[in-house]
Amino acid sequence: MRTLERIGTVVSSGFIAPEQARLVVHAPDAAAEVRPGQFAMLDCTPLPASSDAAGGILPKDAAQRAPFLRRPISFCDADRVAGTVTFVFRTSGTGTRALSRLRAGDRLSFLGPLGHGFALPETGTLVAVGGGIGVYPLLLLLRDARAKGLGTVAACGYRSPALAFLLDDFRDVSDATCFASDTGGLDFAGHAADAFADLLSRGLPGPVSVATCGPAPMMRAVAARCASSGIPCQASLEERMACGTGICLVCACKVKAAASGEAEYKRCCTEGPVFDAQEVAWE
Amino acid sequence: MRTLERIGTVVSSGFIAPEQARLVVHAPDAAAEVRPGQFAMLDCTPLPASSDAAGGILPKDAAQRAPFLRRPISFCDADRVAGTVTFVFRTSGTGTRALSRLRAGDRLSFLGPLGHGFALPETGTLVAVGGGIGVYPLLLLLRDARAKGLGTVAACGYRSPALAFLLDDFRDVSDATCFASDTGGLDFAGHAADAFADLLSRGLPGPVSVATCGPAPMMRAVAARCASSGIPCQASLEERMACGTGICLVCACKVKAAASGEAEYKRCCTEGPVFDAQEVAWE
Amino acid sequence: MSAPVDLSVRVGTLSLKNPVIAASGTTGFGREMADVLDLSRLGAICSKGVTLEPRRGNLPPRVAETASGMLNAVGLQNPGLDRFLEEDLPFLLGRGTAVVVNVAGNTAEDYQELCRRLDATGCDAIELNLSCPNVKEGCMAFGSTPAGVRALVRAVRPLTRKPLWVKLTPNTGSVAETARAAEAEGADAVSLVNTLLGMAVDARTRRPVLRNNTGGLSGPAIKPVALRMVHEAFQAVGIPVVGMGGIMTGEDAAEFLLCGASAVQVGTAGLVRPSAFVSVADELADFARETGCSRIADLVGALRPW
Amino acid sequence: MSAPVDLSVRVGTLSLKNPVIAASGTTGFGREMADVLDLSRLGAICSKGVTLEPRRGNLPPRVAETASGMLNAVGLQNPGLDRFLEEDLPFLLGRGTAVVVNVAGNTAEDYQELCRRLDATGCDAIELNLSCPNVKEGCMAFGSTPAGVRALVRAVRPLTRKPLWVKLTPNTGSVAETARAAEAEGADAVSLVNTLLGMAVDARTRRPVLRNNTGGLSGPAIKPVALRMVHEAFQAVGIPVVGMGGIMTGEDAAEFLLCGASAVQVGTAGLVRPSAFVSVADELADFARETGCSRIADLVGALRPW
Ligand SMILES: Cc1cc2nc3c(=O)[nH]c(=O)nc-3n(C[C@H](O)[C@H](O)[C@H](O)COP(=O)(O)OP(=O)(O)OC[C@H]3O[C@@H](n4cnc5c(N)ncnc54)[C@H](O)[C@@H]3O)c2cc1C
Ligand SMILES: Cc1cc2nc3c(=O)[nH]c(=O)nc-3n(C[C@H](O)[C@H](O)[C@H](O)COP(=O)(O)OP(=O)(O)OC[C@H]3O[C@@H](n4cnc5c(N)ncnc54)[C@H](O)[C@@H]3O)c2cc1C
Ligand SMILES: Cc1cc2nc3c(=O)[nH]c(=O)nc-3n(C[C@H](O)[C@H](O)[C@H](O)COP(=O)(O)O)c2cc1C
Ligand SMILES: Cc1cc2nc3c(=O)[nH]c(=O)nc-3n(C[C@H](O)[C@H](O)[C@H](O)COP(=O)(O)O)c2cc1C
Ligand code: FES
Ligand code: FES
Repeated sequence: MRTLERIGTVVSSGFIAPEQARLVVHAPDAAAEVRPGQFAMLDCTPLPASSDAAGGILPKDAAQRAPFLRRPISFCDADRVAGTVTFVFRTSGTGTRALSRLRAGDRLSFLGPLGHGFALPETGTLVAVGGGIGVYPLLLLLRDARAKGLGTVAACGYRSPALAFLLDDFRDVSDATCFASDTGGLDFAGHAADAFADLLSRGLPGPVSVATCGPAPMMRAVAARCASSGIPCQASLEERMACGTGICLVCACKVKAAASGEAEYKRCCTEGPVFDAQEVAWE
Repeated sequence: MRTLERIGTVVSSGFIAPEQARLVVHAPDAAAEVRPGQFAMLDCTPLPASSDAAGGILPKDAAQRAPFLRRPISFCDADRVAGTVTFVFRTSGTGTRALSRLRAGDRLSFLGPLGHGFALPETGTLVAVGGGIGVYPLLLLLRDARAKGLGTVAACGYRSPALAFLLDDFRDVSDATCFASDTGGLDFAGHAADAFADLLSRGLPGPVSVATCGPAPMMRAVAARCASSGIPCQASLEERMACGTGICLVCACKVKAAASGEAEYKRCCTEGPVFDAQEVAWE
Repeated sequence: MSAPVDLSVRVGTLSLKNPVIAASGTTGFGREMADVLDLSRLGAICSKGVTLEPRRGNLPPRVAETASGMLNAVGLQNPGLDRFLEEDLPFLLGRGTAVVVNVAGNTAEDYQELCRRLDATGCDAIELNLSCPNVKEGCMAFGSTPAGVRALVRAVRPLTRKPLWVKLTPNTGSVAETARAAEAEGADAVSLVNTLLGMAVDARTRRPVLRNNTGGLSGPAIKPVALRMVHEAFQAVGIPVVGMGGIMTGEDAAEFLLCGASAVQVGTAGLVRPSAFVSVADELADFARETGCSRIADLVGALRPW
Repeated sequence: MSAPVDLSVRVGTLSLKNPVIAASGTTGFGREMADVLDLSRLGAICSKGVTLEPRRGNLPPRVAETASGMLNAVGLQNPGLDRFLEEDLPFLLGRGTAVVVNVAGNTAEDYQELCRRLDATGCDAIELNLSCPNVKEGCMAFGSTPAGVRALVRAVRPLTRKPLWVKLTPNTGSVAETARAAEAEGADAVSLVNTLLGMAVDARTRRPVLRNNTGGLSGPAIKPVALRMVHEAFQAVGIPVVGMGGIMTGEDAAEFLLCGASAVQVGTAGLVRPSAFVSVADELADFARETGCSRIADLVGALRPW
């Protein structure tokens, strides 16, 4: 029997850029278990202090959840020694705003690690191509890839230099980085997909494989570039979720069935969020 | 135009007895304005820190109130110099439990002071008769009565000595006190109403007037004793509320119309909570 | 943040300075609110339900909190038409905002008498409450079937030239049909939703929390149902729709306008945040500004279903 | 805290070890849950709605969060009866708990075929879903009127000796009437409520959040409506009632039992707290112990209305 619900303790919290909040959470089991590309369903309802309730929100108060649903957030990083995991997220709505108000010492309930993450290739260079908040899951991916002895390259795209984040973290885990900005001012002016194409055309130690996460148009472009070069590409998709555990079927993603090539719905939360980019039925 | 909604800052919080929580809140305007017997409608939905929103909960998050309704809690005390008010309440349900989790520095939204409180007599001795959590509004009453030069007597009843609270506070503001406990062990074994009858029978400097708050049977007994002795008696009633401000009509209390003597509904929140005990249609 | 937004809307022939109306039963007769809010900032104020005779209302408890909402069972407590006309209506008419009078009765004759006498007053519209779930007779009994709505509206329509709004109940199989029934008999608008019939139970005492056993559910909990019904009614009829149910913010109000409401009512929100009765309009203006909408009326029915 | 509580209940002829059933559509076919929960601790498990043919379900987004609840528009995505019988039912039957199969169709013939074939299996009961709001044909169209319910139950009743539960929709004028219709045609139980038809709107894109425009509302938001309807159905019929809608805790479950439910289903709660599917039963036992109730079945219908 697997344990799904975990109660971690916030070690630190704060903003790393405007509207980009980071939570470091002590949760040793999750830190030990997590694979890159996996996510957690975070409970945004403040938990009472541990003196009130051992297991989480008091049963009596369970109907008072607000916001009601948990939020899917990728594991951005994990420190297996310290037993911590890191979530970074844009504070776009009620739930993420509530999460950003957590402070060191607060408790956080989450389900996870969940989902089918990135597969690490056996050898060669892993290129991670991320756009906007899509860069977050790629940090742990590159960290684990490097630990496995792979070459690591990060191509991250941001709206503007002021809205660029985790640059140093990515430098730490990558042999090479290329930071792109729509408005210029970083390594590359343009989108992450263009930066990636540029990197590719300049040659990388092979075999190359790609992992991408970000806006759909960007991922589609990356997938197309990979397909034309015969490079394996994994893409992390996003869909609205309720359970995150595969039971409610609300997180349908359109992918082509391996056998028939016909489009069918798979559950983003359990069959994904990471799919073979060639399988994805890009809209 | 009156201001109804106020945002105070919690100065201190804690439990004064099992399940009895106290909040001291910095709210100078309310402290200056409040009359004994008035109450506030406390918002139990945690407010974001002031950096997030000036006026209270973010408009965008307003639908995420949990628990939904405010809770009516009497002003137990006020320090007009320090600009603080004190609420003491039993943590009986979701809302009061949430309130008891507030910590120094947290912000608290409340409506108030609300309601028609106790009238202070011009002269003589004011006897406050309270039972259980009904003692809370009587502290400020006795404090103000003494400040006005009245004689002050407190008769407070509790379930047991272990569940007795604010004894020293009541001693501070009273010429004489009589603490009763159902199980004995305090000044008097029995109910507050009996302790009151006992006090009366031993004679008090007149003219005597009475204010009572607590379980209905106790208040009815006190009212009956007063009626038979021709002593004016005010009673503070309790009813479930939504608005606390007189607009929704859910807080109906049965009282006899002054003119006809016929029972009619009055709003506990605005025409009460304090009524002439002889008007109340005790069930 | 510069260009002013035109907040005015029309509900049929009635012009409102903004689309936010204080809902019936959650604003009394305006007196308490006038102390703490500038009522002239409201698009309109809708009175507590008025009946011919004074009513004492139901036994307490009359309220139960629920998840993101509340149940009420006030039971139409009100001073009766005579005192309303004498004391309350004059006060309301002097507040610088449009006045809608919400009326309820046990019989068609009650409604007729109410409309006949209100026709002679300065009120701006009459809202027929065919949907109060908290009284034994009349009201929701009329409103829950198309035939009931038809009969009632037919009975009162000839008696007043005031704009006649028919307030529909959500406790019905098809709000499109009851809305059409109202339209067919000459209603000037339909307003919806009234409260959903619900119950709260105290498991320890094994008693319903409300002395009336059941009550009407309002607040954010019902917003999804209300939005759906407003959209259904909007698609079903040509007369204006006044939408409500769980509006807490300006953006909530915008959602109702998009679904086809020409104006909205705010009820329960004002019980927990007295400022909500006006802040919803302010937030709506902010929302319009942020989204580049200069006339709020342009939002009405602008939803693009998939 | 000592005396053990007898949690067993009966729904007609079917005995359950405890009254907590995992609701249809919120438990898949048990496989994912079996990984993280001991399913044998459930009173029963109710399958996701099964149709004759495989269904892909609706386009995403299929979920919208609402105040204290959620809208879903899954649209009966399922592998179809054949694969269900081959792969899923055998798995469910081996889990040490009673198995209720929830079925849905476009036509009476679909339901007939489903019941005929399920009659030959080891399932413990069949739940006729006459209330799914998220598909264009069938389903709620049958369930929203007494005549529709009557016709459908009459069509399938002769085809199976399995206990037949009829799942009723709350999107109707009178659930007492649809419940009576089910009873009159020989249903063994009615279960209610399914989701309330609702809508969520993204005011910025001016689009419904759900690609299906509307969806079904579930969760604590609907509990007051569900409790009221369960109580209405309980008063209207003699067959057992299975109650659900917004149950998050053992005390919530007790409220439904008091209103007349012989057993309860837990749906949405399990999506946000996977442990809810079993913790509700644990909390119910605690509640019984605290309140001096030694047989949970004694709670059924024990509400004392005012
Ligand atoms: C597998 C996965 C991993 C993710 N990882 C990250 C991450 O590491 N960092 C990050 O910033 N964001 C991430 N997201 C997006 C994140 O889940 C949403 O931004 C977040 O749920 C929005 O919640 P809210 O309360 O701010 O917004 P609200 O608007 O209040 O949300 C309302 C509802 O819509 C859902 N929702 C809204 N936007 C999205 C979205 N873009 N994707 C999925 N559901 C949404 C919410 O979960 C909630 O149920 C991830 C999404 C998925 C599916
Ligand atoms: C004028 C007035 C002054 C009060 N002053 C105090 C005080 O100083 N100290 C104190 O301990 N208690 C006081 N009470 C009682 C207090 O309001 C309730 O104990 C409290 O509302 C319970 O909320 P909850 O969240 O704990 O319970 P829940 O059970 O979660 O409450 C559910 C709903 O029922 C209402 N409710 C439940 N019990 C009561 C009750 N006894 N009276 C009114 N509403 C109730 C709640 O307000 C809420 O709307 C006062 C009540 C009134 C009317
Ligand atoms: C306490 C209370 C009293 C109400 N009284 C009336 C009434 O007298 N007449 C009426 O038509 N509606 C009445 N309503 C219904 C509201 O006008 C409104 O239709 C409903 O509450 C939904 O809107 P909301 O969620 O914004 O409150 C009442 C609602 C509440 C909460
Ligand atoms: C995601 C989801 C899918 C559902 N699918 C079905 C279904 O296939 N068949 C059915 O009868 N009910 C279905 N339901 C309704 C539930 O079984 C239940 O009746 C409803 O959600 C109310 O209970 P709850 O508030 O505990 O969830 C579904 C509900 C949800 C949330
Ligand atoms: S979110 Fe429930 S199945 Fe994916
Ligand atoms: S609580 Fe609304 S009138 Fe008293």
